[in-house]
Amino acid sequence: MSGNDLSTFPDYPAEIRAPHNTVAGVSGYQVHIGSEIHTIGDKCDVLVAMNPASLRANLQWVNMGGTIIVDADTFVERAITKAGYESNPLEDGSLSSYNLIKAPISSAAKQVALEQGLELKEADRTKNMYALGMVAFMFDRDLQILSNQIAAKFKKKPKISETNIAVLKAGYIYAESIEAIESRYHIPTATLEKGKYRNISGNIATAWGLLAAAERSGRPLFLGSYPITPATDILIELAKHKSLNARVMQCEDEIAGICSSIGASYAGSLAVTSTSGPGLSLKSEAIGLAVMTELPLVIVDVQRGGPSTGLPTKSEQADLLQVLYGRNGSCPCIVLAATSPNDCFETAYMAAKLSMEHMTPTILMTDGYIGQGSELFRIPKVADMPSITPPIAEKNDPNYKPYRRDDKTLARKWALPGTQGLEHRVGGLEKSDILGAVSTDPNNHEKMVYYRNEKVQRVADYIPEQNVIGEESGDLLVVSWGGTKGQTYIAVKEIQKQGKKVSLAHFKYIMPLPKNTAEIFAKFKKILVCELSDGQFANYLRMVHPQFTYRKYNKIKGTPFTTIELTNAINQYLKEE
Amino acid sequence: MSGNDLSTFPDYPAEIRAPHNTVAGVSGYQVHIGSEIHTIGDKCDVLVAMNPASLRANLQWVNMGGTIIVDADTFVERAITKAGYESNPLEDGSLSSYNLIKAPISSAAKQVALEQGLELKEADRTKNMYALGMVAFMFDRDLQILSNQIAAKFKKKPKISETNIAVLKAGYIYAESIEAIESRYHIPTATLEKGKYRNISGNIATAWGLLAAAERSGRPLFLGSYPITPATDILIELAKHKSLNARVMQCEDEIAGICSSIGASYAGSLAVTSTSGPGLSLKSEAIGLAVMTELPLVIVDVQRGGPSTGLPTKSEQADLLQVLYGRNGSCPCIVLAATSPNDCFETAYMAAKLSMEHMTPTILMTDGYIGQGSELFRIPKVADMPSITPPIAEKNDPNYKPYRRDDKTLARKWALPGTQGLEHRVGGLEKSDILGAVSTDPNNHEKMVYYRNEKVQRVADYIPEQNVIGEESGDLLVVSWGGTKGQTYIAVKEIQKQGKKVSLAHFKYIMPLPKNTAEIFAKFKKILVCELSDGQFANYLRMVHPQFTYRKYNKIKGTPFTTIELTNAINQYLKEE
Amino acid sequence: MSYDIIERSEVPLTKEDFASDQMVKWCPGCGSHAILASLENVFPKIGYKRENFCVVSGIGCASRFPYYVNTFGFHGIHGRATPIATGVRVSNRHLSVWITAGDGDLMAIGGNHFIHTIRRNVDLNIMLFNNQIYGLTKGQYSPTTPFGQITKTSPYGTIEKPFAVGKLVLAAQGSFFARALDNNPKLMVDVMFEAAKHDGTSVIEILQNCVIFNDGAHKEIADRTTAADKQLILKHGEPMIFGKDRNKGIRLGAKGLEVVTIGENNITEKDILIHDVTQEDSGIHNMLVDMKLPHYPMAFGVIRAVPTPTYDELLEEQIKAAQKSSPIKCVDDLLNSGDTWEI
Amino acid sequence: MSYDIIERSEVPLTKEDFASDQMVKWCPGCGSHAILASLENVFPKIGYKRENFCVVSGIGCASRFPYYVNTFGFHGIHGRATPIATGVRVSNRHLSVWITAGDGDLMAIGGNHFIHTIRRNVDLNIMLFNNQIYGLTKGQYSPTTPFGQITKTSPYGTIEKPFAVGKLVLAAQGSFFARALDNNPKLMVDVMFEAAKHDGTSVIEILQNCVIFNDGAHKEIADRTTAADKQLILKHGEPMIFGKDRNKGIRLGAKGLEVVTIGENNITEKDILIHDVTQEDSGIHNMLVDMKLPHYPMAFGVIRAVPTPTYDELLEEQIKAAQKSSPIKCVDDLLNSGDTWEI
Ligand SMILES: Cc1ncc(C[n+]2csc(CCOP(=O)(O)OP(=O)(O)O)c2C)c(N)n1
Ligand SMILES: Cc1ncc(C[n+]2csc(CCOP(=O)(O)OP(=O)(O)O)c2C)c(N)n1
Ligand code: SF4
Ligand code: SF4
Ligand SMILES: [Mg+2]
Ligand SMILES: [Mg+2]
Repeated sequence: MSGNDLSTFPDYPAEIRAPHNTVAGVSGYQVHIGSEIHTIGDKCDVLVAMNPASLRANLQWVNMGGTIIVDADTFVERAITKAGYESNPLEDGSLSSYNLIKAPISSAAKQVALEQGLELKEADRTKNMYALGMVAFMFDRDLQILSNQIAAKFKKKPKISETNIAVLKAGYIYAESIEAIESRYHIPTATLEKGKYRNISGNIATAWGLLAAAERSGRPLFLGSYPITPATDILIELAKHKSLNARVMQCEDEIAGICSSIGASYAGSLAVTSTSGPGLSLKSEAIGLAVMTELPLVIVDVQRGGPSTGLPTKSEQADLLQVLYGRNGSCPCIVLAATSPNDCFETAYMAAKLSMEHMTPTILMTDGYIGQGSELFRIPKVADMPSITPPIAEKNDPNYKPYRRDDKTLARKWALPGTQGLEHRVGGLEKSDILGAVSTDPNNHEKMVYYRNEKVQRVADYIPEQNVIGEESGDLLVVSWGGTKGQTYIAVKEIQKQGKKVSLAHFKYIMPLPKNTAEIFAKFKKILVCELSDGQFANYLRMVHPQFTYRKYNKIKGTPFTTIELTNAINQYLKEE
Repeated sequence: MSGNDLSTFPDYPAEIRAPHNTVAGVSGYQVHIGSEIHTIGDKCDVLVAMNPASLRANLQWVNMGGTIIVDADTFVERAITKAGYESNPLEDGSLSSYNLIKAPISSAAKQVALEQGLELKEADRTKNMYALGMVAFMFDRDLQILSNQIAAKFKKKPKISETNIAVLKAGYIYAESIEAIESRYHIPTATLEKGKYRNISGNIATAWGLLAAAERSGRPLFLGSYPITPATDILIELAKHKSLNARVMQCEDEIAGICSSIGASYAGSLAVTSTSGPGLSLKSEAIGLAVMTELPLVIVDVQRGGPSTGLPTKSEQADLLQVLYGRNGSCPCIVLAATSPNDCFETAYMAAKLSMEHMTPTILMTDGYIGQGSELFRIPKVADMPSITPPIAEKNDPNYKPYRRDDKTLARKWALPGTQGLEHRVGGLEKSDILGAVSTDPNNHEKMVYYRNEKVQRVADYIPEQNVIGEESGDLLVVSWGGTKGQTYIAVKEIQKQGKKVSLAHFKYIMPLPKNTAEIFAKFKKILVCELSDGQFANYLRMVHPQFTYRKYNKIKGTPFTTIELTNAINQYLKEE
Repeated sequence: MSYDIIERSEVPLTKEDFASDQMVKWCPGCGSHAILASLENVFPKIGYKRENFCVVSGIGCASRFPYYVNTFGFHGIHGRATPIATGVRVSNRHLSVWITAGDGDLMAIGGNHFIHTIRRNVDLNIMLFNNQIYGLTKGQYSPTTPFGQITKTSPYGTIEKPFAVGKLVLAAQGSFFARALDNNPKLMVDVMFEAAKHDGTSVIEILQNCVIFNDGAHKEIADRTTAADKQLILKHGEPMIFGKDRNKGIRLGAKGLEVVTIGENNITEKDILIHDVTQEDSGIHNMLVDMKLPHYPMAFGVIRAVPTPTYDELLEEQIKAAQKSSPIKCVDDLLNSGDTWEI
Repeated sequence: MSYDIIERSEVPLTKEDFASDQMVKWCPGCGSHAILASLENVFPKIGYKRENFCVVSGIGCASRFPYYVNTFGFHGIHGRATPIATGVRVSNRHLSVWITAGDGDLMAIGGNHFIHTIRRNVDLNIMLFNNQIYGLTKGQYSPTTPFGQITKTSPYGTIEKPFAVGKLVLAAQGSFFARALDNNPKLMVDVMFEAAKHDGTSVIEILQNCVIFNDGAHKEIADRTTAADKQLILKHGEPMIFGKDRNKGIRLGAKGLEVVTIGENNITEKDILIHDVTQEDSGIHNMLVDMKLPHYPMAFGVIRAVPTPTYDELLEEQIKAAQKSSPIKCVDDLLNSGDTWEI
């Protein structure tokens, strides 16, 4: 926010503005500030609890000895019992091992706001600013930067802006003045690569990565989508960018979302459809159509807790096998998984690039955790990004045949309607090699199944090799993928500090796997696959590289790994005979 | 047909009554008659070709020296060239290595029919009977049985019936009288278990197995479905049986098909939905709902060639991974795969039994090959089938809680709307253990994911152990599953005759696998997994029993294995170091 | 009559019998609270045993409803309330099946099931909470959002004409359509009761206010101070009169419906159209659902209720007939039917 | 006008230019052959370059169409022709996009996309082959199969009221609806040409005969010997006159449309309703699509064609406006917008 690398993740329940003061209605916000951030903090050092319910729900996340700031105004009897407390936790000594700060947040904020001339209703809303002011003081933040951000946000409402800034300052000052604060955090200015930075959430980064790919490839962006938590923000963001020629349709359902995208792809757009797990299920049949017609298409799956409606606001990695195999027949797609909020930008860009250049639908996996969480993002220049050159067929090309393939990539050509001399037909029935006529010939079918699979496998020649964090060989390799990178990274670093021969291979290219995968695996005695699912990536590895033994470490609680969980799991497997 | 064990499979192209005389429009019918039949013959001994196109398309399937009966009337120039022949194959000697019979089938049949007083249009349609008569003679069939069958089929149309029988006889007599027939096949009466038999196709057997399970469990049958090749016959068959209280809805789409079934299941029906691969894709999201609500539901997938619309009239086993994993989140179902047309009856019955008794959706896999093919079926008595006792909650049960589970099976109770004192709510959001309230609690989620998986795993205690055909240990175990049993059985028998230590484990219970699976695998030096897909069952085995090495033998041409293909593959792997 | 085949409670039930122990999680001020209260009042009035009610929903704010009613409840998946409810009803005709779902649920993703359910006339009662927005997912436009409205996903205004619920219901051969308002509990109770009594798919469009994401969408019509002039509350067999002085009425003119003033231009009550919910030809019902401000008042109450055989009833009849006439009485009969032989 | 923005061929094209080399696989005698012939006649008449046509379909017999036309073609999946075509058109407004699909494809599995596409008024031409049956899958009932008909899946007769295509189109805010018959090529060519000229979703319901699975479904209406009395061929601006003696007409009476005889009861041509395809209020169009034998003739030709902004055009306008006014001209602008800082 104000100059430090930061990583945040909103953890809120499924209810919207649920009744105040109940544990179910709590919206917590964890903030972790430091110089090399790979995850939200497992446990936090400071908790701001705006009411008893919030305190109750989040207390488990505070480190022993950490600081708890509460809005004391809200600790009235009704709210306390409604939150499920038998007695007032601010009074009964149950928080004695914490640094407890009882602040009159609501009343103080309201007073300031009313003085600034706000209506009572609006005044009530400023209390978060008061708390933020207090935290800013504690973390040595620059009030000016924060004030500028507020001013920018409320550009069109100067009064609101001024008032919020005033309240922010009041909180800051209050925190400074009270003696209750015994420990103040001094965080050194982060040591980051030089450059221009901004804060970005994973969903926005995904949207922007796609826009960049559209611009770079010269293909207009088309998004056909249907709202669903936690993917909706991609739709909302892209709908804003009409000036960049983003054609965004909110469709009647997920199926129309993907089918309109397939039509758009056929017509020459960089076509995208975004959703979460249940929506991906609905798109399964149409993904098959895109595979069969060999058209580019980016399908974004922002995973959430499942199965079924599941835990819409929690995060999980349990869509992997659906993403890889959830279609009838042999139906391969390229699959990529972004590793952090800011990595969504690059991964979305690469998904679009690979999809267009290899004429194959590509599934981009993120999750609610990284999609809605945010992170510092070093702003790239579009011109510096890798070029994108889709194999577009030329007007009146005498050699054009719908299923003639490039020797290297096996991609067929993209022949855009409206181009003279390229009239042709595609569809979901099996097609004859080269000519693309409907065919039920057994040998042709086998050949086409082979081509579709091999085309995806050859993408391995166009993606980076897998890297290893730590030594290239050792006793144990931690394997993880997608949105857990921050957590597994920290845990492995911690284990390495203990002098153990443990390295990390964190995967982002899922289908195909990087070419050197087996080579890496071969150099470790043990492989521990850590994921937020019932072991789907490990199962996938067993299919593709069955020669290795994979131990699974799974968590399926809708919440991220904690460092302790991971280090325990690693140590335990290390110890085993 | 007339007393012999038989196995047939119609192999027809996607076109309906496509223009005559083109290779694409051919409808072939292979018949294989013998005493222990496990598959349609790879190659046949007799081909009946009603026109040049049919001859051209099917010639490849005739054994050298086999007999070819052609309708000589149809070999006119236009038809010959349209079929793609350069010259008349009946004249140019290209068929000299076959026993060629040129019969005036159309004209002879027409003459008889007209004499019997049929209209010209109807008379034309009798020619198949003429050919059948010829074949009946060649195979020593009893004309009387055939005649009775015709009479039964055209019960309401005595004239048609009489005429067809007359034409049949004419063909029989013609075959007998001409000298061209040099070899006649004498097939010994099949040695089958004593009992009452009928002929049955896999789709009809599936429908009847479900009806039997409904009757035995006391739960009315509900089918919500949407037509799709090759599954439509199940819908058509069940729609006939209103007298058995089968409530069948042809819905507006596959999603309505499964969702109405879920509603029906909630209300207490034995609910079923039937489809093929693309339709199963559309049902994915709703299968998740059935898993989450822990309701019984039988989902029938009659597989066809994929991906996408693919090869609708060809058969494949490439839906397996979709069936197992094609849903968001960790979303397990029980999975069974029928092994032959007549086995569809028992497997459908077991699918319904397990689904109801374990309160878990169950996917029954068959395929176009066994669904549309037919086989002799020994008629069982419903009273002799295993009992089905769904865990229905009792009126006013004070202990009833929606997610309270049976200790052994982990099944929750089926509490039917309309039952006093059992008011409760279910849904797709994660539910709290026992109480069934909406819950986002991380530990509860993990527990429920565990329960849903474990409930399916425990089904292994209620299914038969896997059997091995051949010695219990040896050099190589052939592993196959579902509709290929006939083919792998014959191939393994043949290899065994050669004195090789090869056995077969053909799987019908897929999820969970039988308890003794690993034990069986451990006793063989090599395991060869043969399937009509890109190796999906082998991949699944790698996930579940990664300690073994599985060699894949895959065919993905839309056609069944041939014995030669299989024996070659087995021998080759046997030979390898 | 389907209304008669469901078992009635011996003791009269009260609103409290239908209140569930679940915490109601709608926003304070949300129109849904009043709809819930009305339903809790209607259920005892209908008189069935509590266990004979079944409430089915999809996903959305409106679809949380089943948790709040103490009967059998099924919280489905997005858009699929209608087929799920159809399965329930076709399986068991002794249940009174209610659907509560939003405009997005029933008309966006669920639009196809909606029109097909109506066409089949399955005996269900559908309460469509029309707040003209996606509430649960926080403010995207829905198929009933007015043209041009700015929402989270239409920052430049929507470019789609909205569906008119009633027109679609009538075009899909609907046998029952009513309209109600979340701020008029009496009207809600009345139309819900009529829906319960109607055999077939009864659709009630309830104009519901989403205070958070689309506050005031129905304000112009719903405002109590001007309601008398802007709302025409229809009653079967009664003239279509409205206005705070009860002197305005609807007449059928050469070009369709006209608003006239009784006492002016020689117009008397006799000129006013008498509402007939049972008219099979949907011509006038279509015009009634189409009436919009400012030229017309908006029509409320039961607009159409035409006796029509229901799908579940026709199916039951076919089953009974087949059971009588078919020689196949059990599965053993079936297995042994047709060609068989002994070996 | 969207009709004008698509590039025209410099040399006049002929029917042959649009004939593909694929073998036509419909049954001999199927009504689809004539529809294909008509389209091959219309395309040159419209005058666009061959490569600017795009034919999209779902799955079904009707959906084989794209293979038989020598343009760009997309044979989709069952029910999804409309969204696929929407994506094509919204991506590239310089294409003339045609959909050919069956009653099952467009109204069963594809029903929701159908009504939403119409509501949005995307500029597409939809040819709905209504044979009242599922042809490709061999004879199951469809959403347009008449009540009570026995089919493979309704051995006891269907128990569902069929959809009336036109009513659904109008209820979904349709801007264009026409009806044609597979045995009247001239009429087909005429309405296809009008559909091409209309900006927006043009729906043509073509009564098509499936000789194999539903032969004669439209016989009563289609029979040429009695057609003059049973078909009312509508023409914009002309009186609604029909009958072999051209003396029957349609009048708007107190209770809706009436069939009258010119020359009887003092009725003259002046009493006959003049057809106005552009009437925004759908009242009369609704009555016209509703006319059924035996009381009425069935209406054919263009029934409705109301100029209405299209979705793709409105989107294009919003894009152009944003491109003018927004400071964000490229992705670099976007990346650097808002709060950023140097480190
Ligand atoms: C398959 C699927 N797609 C999308 C969603 C996300 N979703 C949940 S509710 C909803 C729409 C809610 O709007 P509406 O139906 O009008 O109900 P309201 O909340 O306004 O009552 C959406 C898009 C989902 N849960 N499942
Ligand atoms: C997802 C899916 N469901 C079902 C089918 C099977 N299917 C193909 S076409 C069709 C209906 C055909 O009827 P219609 O749309 O009226 O076209 P027609 O053949 O009559 O021209 C069906 C049910 C399919 N191909 N895909
Ligand atoms: S978001 Fe709107 S519809 Fe949903 S509960 Fe809140 S006010 Fe009601
Ligand atoms: S089955 Fe019917 S619709 Fe299909 S091609 Fe044959 S006649 Fe035409
Ligand atoms: Mg809504
Ligand atoms: Mg049809």
